Amino acid sequence: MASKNGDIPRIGVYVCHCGTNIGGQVNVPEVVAFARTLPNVVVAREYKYMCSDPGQMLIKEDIQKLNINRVVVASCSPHLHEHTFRKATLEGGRNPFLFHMANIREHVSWVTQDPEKATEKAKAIVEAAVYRIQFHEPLESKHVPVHPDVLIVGGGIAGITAALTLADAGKTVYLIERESSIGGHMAKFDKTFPTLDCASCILTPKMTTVKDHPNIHLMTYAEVLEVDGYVGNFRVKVKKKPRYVIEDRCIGCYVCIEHCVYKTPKHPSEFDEGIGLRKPIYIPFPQAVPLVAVIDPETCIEFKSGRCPKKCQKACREIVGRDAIDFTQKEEILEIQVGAVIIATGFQIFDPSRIPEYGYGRYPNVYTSLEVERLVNASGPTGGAIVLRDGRKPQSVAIIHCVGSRDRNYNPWCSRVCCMYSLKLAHLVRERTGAEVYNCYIDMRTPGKGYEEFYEKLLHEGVHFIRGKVAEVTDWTINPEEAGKLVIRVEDSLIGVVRRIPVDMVILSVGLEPRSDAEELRRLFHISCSAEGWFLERHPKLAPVSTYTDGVYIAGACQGPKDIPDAVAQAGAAAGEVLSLVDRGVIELEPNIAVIDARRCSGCHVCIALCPFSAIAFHAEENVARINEALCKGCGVCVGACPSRAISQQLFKDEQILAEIEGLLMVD
Amino acid sequence: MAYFYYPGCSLKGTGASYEKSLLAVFAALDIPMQELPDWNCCGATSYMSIDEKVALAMAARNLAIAEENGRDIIAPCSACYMVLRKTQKYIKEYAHIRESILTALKQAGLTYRGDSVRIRHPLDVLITDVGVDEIRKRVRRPLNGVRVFPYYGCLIVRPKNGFDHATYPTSMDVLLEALGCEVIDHPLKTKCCGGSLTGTLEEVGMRLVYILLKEAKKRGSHAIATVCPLCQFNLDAYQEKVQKMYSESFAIPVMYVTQLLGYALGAQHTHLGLEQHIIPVQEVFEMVR
Amino acid sequence: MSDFEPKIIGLFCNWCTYLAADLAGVSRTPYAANLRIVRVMCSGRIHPEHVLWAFRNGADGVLIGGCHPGDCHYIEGNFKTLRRCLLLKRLLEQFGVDKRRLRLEWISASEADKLRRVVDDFTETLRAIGPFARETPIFRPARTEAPGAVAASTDTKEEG
Amino acid sequence: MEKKKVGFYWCASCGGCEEAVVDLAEDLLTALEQIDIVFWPVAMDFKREDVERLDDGEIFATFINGAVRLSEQEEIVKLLRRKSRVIVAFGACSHMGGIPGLANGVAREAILDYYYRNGPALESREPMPPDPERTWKEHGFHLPRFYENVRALDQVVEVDYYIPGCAPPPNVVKGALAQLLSDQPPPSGTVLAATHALCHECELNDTKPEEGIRIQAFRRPHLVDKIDPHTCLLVQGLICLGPVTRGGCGALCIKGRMPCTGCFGPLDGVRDFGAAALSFVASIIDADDPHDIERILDEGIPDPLGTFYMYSLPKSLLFQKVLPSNGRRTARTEPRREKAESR
Repeated sequence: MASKNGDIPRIGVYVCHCGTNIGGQVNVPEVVAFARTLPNVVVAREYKYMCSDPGQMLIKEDIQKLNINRVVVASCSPHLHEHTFRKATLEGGRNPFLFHMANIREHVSWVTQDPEKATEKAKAIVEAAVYRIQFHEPLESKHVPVHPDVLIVGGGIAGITAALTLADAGKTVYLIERESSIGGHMAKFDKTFPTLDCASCILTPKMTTVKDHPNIHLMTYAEVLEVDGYVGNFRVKVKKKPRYVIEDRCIGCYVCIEHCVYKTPKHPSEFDEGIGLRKPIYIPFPQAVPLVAVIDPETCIEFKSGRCPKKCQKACREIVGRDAIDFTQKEEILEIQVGAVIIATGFQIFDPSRIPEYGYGRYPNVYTSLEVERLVNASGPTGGAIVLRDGRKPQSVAIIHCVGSRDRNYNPWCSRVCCMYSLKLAHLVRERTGAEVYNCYIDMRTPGKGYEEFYEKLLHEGVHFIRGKVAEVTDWTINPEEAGKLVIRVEDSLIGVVRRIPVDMVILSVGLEPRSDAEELRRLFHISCSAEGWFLERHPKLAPVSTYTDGVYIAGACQGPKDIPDAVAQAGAAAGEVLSLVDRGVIELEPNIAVIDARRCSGCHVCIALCPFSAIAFHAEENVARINEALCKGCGVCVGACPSRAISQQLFKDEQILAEIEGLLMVD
Repeated sequence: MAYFYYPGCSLKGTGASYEKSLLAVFAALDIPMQELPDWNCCGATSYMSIDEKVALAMAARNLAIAEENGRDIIAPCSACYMVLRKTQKYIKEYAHIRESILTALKQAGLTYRGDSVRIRHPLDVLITDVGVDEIRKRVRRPLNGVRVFPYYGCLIVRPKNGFDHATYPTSMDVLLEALGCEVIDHPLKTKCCGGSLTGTLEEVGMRLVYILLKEAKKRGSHAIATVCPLCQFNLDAYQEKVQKMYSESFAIPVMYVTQLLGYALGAQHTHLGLEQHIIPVQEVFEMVR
Repeated sequence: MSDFEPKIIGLFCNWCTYLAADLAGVSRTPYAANLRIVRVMCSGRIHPEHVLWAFRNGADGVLIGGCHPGDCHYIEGNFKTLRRCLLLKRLLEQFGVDKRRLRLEWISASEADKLRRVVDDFTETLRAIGPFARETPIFRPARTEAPGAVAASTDTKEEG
Repeated sequence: MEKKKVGFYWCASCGGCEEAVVDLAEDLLTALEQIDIVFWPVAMDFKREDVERLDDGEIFATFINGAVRLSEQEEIVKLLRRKSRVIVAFGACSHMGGIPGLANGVAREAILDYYYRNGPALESREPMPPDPERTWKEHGFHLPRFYENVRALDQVVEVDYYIPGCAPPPNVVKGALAQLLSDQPPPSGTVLAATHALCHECELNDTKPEEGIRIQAFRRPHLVDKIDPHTCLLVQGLICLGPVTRGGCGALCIKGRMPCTGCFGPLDGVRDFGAAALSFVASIIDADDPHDIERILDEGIPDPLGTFYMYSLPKSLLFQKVLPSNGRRTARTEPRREKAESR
């Protein structure tokens, strides 16, 4: 039978063993023998690894020697290797779209326990592919230019790193940060493990470089509102929240803050995790970038009552002469156009009040690790003094690991950073207070360069290590030594006894969680989340910073718990991916667009309202609808509705889909 | 919504004041409640350890009767509550148990389809179905100034009961707050009261009783509020004994939360079984400011 | 009937349910081998004809998998398939086809386990309903004739 | 020039298609100059034996209207097939099953039961099933067999051309005859009407909104107070199948303010008329919430099968599954491997 474009299909079928991944479960020789019986199959072969060079070579040789003009590879998911084999088909001398992939690994061998059933299912999928490929036609891919600018969402260490890498390469970068300053979680830390570098010593220079870089447009106190378009051509709407201080005029001199009607700070500082206080007008921390004050309308008297003497405004106007404070500032919506996006929105910490037996929120001397980071930080609210809420210096401190992590009741995953930061805090607390420090851990996990050595060092610093999951933190005391203290009840599983350890301070090493609004962001950018809520990478090993949405990349802890070195490495990787995309300048679009056959179109208007991208318009003079190829994203919704069968979708034509269904059902 | 009330043996015996006050509270809140017709032992106590199958079948009989009438069961006794829930779960999850229980029920002319009958604790009903706001509205004699030590016991929260936290429950706290009480926060809410150990391993049992009494005393409690007949009995009856063993004097009234509720909702004293306690409870109400 | 293995055609969108099936593979989540998957870019591409074609060619059930509402890669294609499915189910019922044979599920890229549950459950449901070809009186050729009734055509006794 | 021999036959039909022939009026006389009618039971006295006497292929063309459900109909159409060079399915019933085809929505036994045993129209309380075999004065009689399903003509014999419509309007019949009798007849399998959908020739197509069609509520014609004759009926919420139905009729129904019900059947390439109709109608529903959608369907489309398959039920893909094919595949099955007969 001759296919539509006139040639007689000569099909080559290549079944991959994928080592034992497929071959271990599917009887590959049987599938190959079966494939040989299928119509128009000229050759069917098996190979250990089809994706390898010799595997691809088989295809190219068969095209040239046996005049194969249709290629079916039965191996893994098309999401993994479709591109590889299309390329091989092209290099063999055929149009790359005369190829189809049968997924017999992800959809068969890896999910089917009975080898016989797996083999039958693989046959069905191969038969479907053979039926389908008869209806494939040569297609031309369209190329569209890539806008060279880049959007980075999130100004933590990952976002900053990516921004600087790209800006240094000459790209224009829009860096969007929700808070009033960039810096993210890292800015809150005092020291970083395992080298005990001062966090702000290594971060602050990068922050100021961001601010001064001519290629970086920094937008703080801003959020992404809408995303439109596709790889190479995204249109993004950004909302700039009003900070009530004009950014260009403010010089960060603190005079307004000094003159606020609140003589002393009364409101918990978000940056200090509530350990320190701030005024309604404030600069979150001294190294903030941009160093610009911000007014919190929730606590500012002017916003609450409208009857504030507005001393801050007066001071700015009269003392500083800048007149930077503007109570009438409104939110601004900006629209930017970029070719690629890096999402680096980070994580949030686990809320330990969800575990009431640890007493967080009930016992004042139970802290989260992040609160203690602010306590030990030299620029924190206590100037680095580790003191209890009543000002006393703790004599004994317990650090509870895995709070909210590795726990089926809360988060099942290991948060990866807690062991190391707990060791760091243990070291700092011991060093600064001389207190007895008890680390209660489940397992000590210190894989990383210099990490195990750091643990080893701590073991010799007189820090106590107790292997056991803490049952509770209680103020129930049973003897005088415990009086006035918090008691940790923990089974020490190395000596097999339940211990009661009275301490002054408890540090909960809280785990990392996806941000609560990750879901909204995910929808904005059309990317996926894993079941846990972390942004999903395209491939866990081979494409760790790519997503299934072309042109959108992820970096840092928004993809999963990560320490600073890993977040920075990922940021670099994401920047590299973006550079490779942007510098290519053009992208090849999958030619799976919908096409209207004007001779068949009856002009019935049904398709027009259905197109989500407004790509279809009616042409009255010819009484037909027309698709704007540049706008069509290839969803096929119009094809599924066209009553005249005038619209077809390339690569997903009805004939192809029906043939595939038919083929799938031929094997019992 | 109408409920079946499943008293179990305790509420007809040592826990008589629990029954009295519970009925008074439900009457005061206009909650229709009827004793489960022809109920039998829940199968707790020794039965469960002697012959689990028979014990489960006995418990299931109560479920079957309730299901016939399509009503939820309120099981105030913690042991009944736990055993009935356990029975329901076993029937649902283990085919062989389900089979033998259904066979047994069949011989009694009964059948049991599934888990349409919900086993409810009075706290659950009060918090979830009635609501704290409603109760707060109905309070006629607020218990302002009464310092109450809420004690939940070990059974009603484990395994997860769906209406309260397993290690740090708060449903009773919330209720007591609504009555005006000063609720004492403490970490022993679900610690063991000594349970049946007071009769078998007396020393251990007494120590557990002592821990609770001491903590309640230390925290300045006017009363301990319980929801379990065994907890109530252990903590009430052994105060003198504990006093001797640990040379520390105790006289803390141990009340059912329903007695405090009933009082606040305006039920008559005589309907609350207030006289049926070893440590007198009248003085608790004298603490009202 | 216990050895009846239903055939299920899965019409899965490229971005969510197809990826969930890939993830089920990567995470080695076994499920009933009865499912055979066809990939489309969007569930909105699916035409009722595809479903009927599947039944006609021997499928016992059709599972349409799309992104959760609000998650569609193409903004709202999944709503189009929802509308078509709801109407198609009504039509199938009129055809005498058990409407449970057509199932629409929103399964996101991360929900490999949901995919497993749905496929296993669907397989069980179809096992209970039985083969499509024997289901309805209008497809079922008369086997026995009541005495005195008009003679049946032998011509229409094919398959089934 | 010798006149071409032509036959007419009717199967399960209402007679409207016979009227359609007569509706040609004087054009019929013109046609008779070219043709010679050799068989037309409704109008002329020919018997089966007359046809049997003809050589195979002697008839130039036979126009058959009506669907096939009785063994008698099957016998005659097979006979006519043998004797004719061209078979033309005339009208919606032979084209797609037509109105009689809707009977496929009901089990055969239920039909017999309703008409002969328990139906309200039975005068006697006694069931009166038809008696297939009867002898009277040593003459044996037998009734034709009543098949399980109604079939379109091409599900029984090979069909060369189709003249669509319920009934085919005179202009379509005339056009078709002209094509058939021309020196270059169209390729076999052609439906002899327009190649575009009804909308293409409908005057109201211009009144559709530029941004497309979205429907919040479907309205059934008999429940609508006033139909606006100057606005597209579909836009008004009436289920008009114009977008999915082959044109050629000149939008006659629309001109009479009745929505198109699809008698001309699908356009080339559409494998299942009902599915295509259902798909476009469902797609333009303006609701995303399942409850809203269900409500719109409840109120506006109480009978999807009757709505979308009014004329084509036997041709639906589902029926094709069990109906014997006529030897020529209706759907796209060329690369198909012959399926083992194991099922």
